[in-house]
Amino acid sequence: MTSALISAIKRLHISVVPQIRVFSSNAVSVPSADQQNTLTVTKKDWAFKPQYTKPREVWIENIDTIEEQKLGLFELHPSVYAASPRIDIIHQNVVWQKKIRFVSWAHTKTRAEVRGGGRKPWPQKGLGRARHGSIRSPLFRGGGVAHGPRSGKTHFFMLPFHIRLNGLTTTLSAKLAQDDLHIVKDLILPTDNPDYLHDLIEKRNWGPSVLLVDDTDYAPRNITVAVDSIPHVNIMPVYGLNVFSMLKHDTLVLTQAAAEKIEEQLLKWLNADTRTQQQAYKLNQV
Amino acid sequence: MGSRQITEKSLSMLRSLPRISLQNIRDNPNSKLKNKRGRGQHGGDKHGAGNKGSGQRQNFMRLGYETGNNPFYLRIPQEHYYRGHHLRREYPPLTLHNLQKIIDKDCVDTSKPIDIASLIRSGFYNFSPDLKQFGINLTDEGADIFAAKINIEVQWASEQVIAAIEKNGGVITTAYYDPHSLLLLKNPKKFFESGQAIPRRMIPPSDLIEYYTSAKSRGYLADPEEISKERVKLAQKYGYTLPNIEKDSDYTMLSERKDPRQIFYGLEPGWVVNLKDECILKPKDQELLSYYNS
Amino acid sequence: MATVLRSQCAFARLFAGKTVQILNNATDLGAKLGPGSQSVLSRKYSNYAHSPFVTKIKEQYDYEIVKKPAEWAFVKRLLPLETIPAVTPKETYPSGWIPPKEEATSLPYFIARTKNHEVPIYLDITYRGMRKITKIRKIEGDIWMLNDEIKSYLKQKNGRYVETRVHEIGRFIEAKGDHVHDLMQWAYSKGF
Amino acid sequence: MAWLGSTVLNLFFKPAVNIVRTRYHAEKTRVIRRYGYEEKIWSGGLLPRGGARRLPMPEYRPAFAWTERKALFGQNDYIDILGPGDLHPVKTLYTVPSWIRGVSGNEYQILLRKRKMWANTGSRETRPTKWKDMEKRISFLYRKLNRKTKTGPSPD
Repeated sequence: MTSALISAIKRLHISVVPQIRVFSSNAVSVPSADQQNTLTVTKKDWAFKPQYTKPREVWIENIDTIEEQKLGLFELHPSVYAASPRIDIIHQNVVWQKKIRFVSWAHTKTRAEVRGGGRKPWPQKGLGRARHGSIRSPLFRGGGVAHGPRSGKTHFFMLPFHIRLNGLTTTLSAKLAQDDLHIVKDLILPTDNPDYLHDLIEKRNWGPSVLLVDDTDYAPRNITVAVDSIPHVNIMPVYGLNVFSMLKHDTLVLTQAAAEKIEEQLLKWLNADTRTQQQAYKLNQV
Repeated sequence: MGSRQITEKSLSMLRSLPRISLQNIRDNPNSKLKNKRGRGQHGGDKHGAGNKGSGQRQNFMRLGYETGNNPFYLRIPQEHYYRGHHLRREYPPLTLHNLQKIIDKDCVDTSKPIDIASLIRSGFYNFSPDLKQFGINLTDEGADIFAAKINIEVQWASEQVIAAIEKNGGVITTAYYDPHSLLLLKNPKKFFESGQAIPRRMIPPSDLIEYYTSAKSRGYLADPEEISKERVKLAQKYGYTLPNIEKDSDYTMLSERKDPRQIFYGLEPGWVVNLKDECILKPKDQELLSYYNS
Repeated sequence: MATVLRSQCAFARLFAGKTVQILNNATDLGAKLGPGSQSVLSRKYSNYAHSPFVTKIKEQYDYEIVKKPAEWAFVKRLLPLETIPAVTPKETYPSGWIPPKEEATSLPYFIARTKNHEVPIYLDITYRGMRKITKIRKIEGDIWMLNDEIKSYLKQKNGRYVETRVHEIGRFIEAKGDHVHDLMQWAYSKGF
Repeated sequence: MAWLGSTVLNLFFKPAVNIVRTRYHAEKTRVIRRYGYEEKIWSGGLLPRGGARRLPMPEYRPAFAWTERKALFGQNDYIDILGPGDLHPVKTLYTVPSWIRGVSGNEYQILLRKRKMWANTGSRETRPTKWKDMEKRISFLYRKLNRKTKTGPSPD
């Protein structure tokens, strides 16, 4: 395992190509006539500008044809989409997501709860037998269980706010770095046939399982019908996005609006006063 | 390795590594403290509890108990440091240096009057009215570097602080708020969402009347004539020329004061603020008006 | 006055269940007491239990709803800040705080400001003050080059070798000893 | 009386007959112990269960990893960050019963909460035995934690 990892690292040819901006103007979208179809190159003017790391540039793709068409270039904020990939933080987030909802309902009855056993089974003395006070003692067959599991055992805890925030940025960055994050213009399909979606995913090499994220609660009809019959392709609104789902699905497909919404929300929290969010979780808190 | 850029290097390493999934993530090694005592021949020798005695048996005596001696905490006669503690008022300090820093970082707007609500909103000052804390004590640390022209309202201020603010053409007022009003000032949004009418500010308790009516401490109940006299006196005492605020371009801002019954700037007691529909409910009933104006 | 309102609140609580905490100093704008009950302003009862429940609620207090009032600017001033505001350039900064400079981004390494616009250099005191560690956080770019620079700077400043430790994944450098002031000056001189 | 004595004598007196039981080694056969009992422990060699008797192997039925519950596991866990900001993720844990949602604690603390929240549900009247058992357990745990264990994290 270790040697494989080392050889994998050795095979890397890591070099950082300085990202040259083709368009340095501050205009929102610049159509270019370099290729046959018009490309929109979006340069963004963020409220919290990237300071040192350059913004990430991604293609905006389409899904209304099976063949991939690049509709434009899109900039993503590096503090959200190019954060340092921390596997341990991803792990902590996943463990938290599993534990937050886990309740062990395993249950055993104690000697007090097993039916019967109120009478002394035989006299204390004179029989040559061991002394016993109840036939439901843990020593007896059919008796109660000492130190058994008692139901309603929770593993609940609240992961600190900034670790959860970092979990989202880390996972998004890792997905983008591994080419598993794609930005599409919208989720409008020409047909509601699930085979179309199958073919599209196959053709684009988007791993078998795909998570589609839109910024609205209601997605277009065709995609919802198509996604409904494919169990490993799922659709979610932005507020439903989470670390576990991003890792469970091979590919994450964001609409342009969703990517912007995620970026906006995470940048807001990265630059906000979060003292109330950082307070310890209290039961029955609003 | 080509790059020495930390993030870029790790992200480009990820490109050629297998896809991160639920199956191949793990926490850092040794990040979890194992809460188990050692077993076996030597690992489980004394489990770190030492040799014999209360250390090993965990049967510590109760705190202060001296195996039958008259304990130390009972040997010494009581000294009533805390007599009347429940009545004392606390004013958590804010230094002039910190105030200047808040202003330098644009966390508070100097073109508007500054009060405790705006300082809490800046995120650099906090207090809890439920712990008998009655607001800001502006202290003189950094008085020599202070260089902002502000209209500030605090709850307690020393003579040096008043001088430092007035030297720069600013205005300072000391004002009393009862704990309930301070609670509203601490979190106005929460109060507006509760849908209650803004209450009146209470008048200061008897032992504070003197402080808040004296012009020397720039009390909010003091006579304005007296205050302007005291301003000149203080300038002479500390040897600075008092800027004429009547001729200042920000005169309207500098002369803005709250009514002694008012809690928020510009909002009168009795009003209900509806944040959702962005409207204000103002009472017209004579009974209520007379109540809130009393 | 307070007693009447208290009974009114008790009445409201009886029927509305657990409501928002009714503050003792605030009156309820909605309900006005009927002529049968006492006025808001007079009548004190000796005992909470003896004060009567509010019975006839006939009319509401007269009020007006002002939409888009001029006073809304005062309300806006009180609402909490969504994000910590960005700094605007000024001529002088009397407090000694210095804003980050643009030219710092052209260096091969970078120390990002915290969201409160402070340089992330901290002193970590442990073992009852016996161990002091200066920590520089939020480093981007070439951390090893930054480490070399800091080492040579601290050596020149202190006249002796200063041990440092680089945490590449955590993106911080720790220097042995209390060098917060020196490193702050260095960071400001570089424009971070 | 002589005849009576002789008849009584004849009745009870049996002359001793010495029966010699000879068993030659050649005639010895192996004694079959516990005849008719089927040995359940395999003594047929090193390989266990190599013979005809096999234990039933359960048919391999892999769990389907993309049921709706599993595919959307964890949805809305970050709703306080990505959502409008006034909703806590604990409020969206609809699959967990409300009395134990977002609760952490030992058995005693959880039972106290359960009793508090179930007190008004009529559970006390409809399931009196369960209620009594719960009360018994709470009083047992109270005595255990307060009188019989030292302060600190409880063993279970």
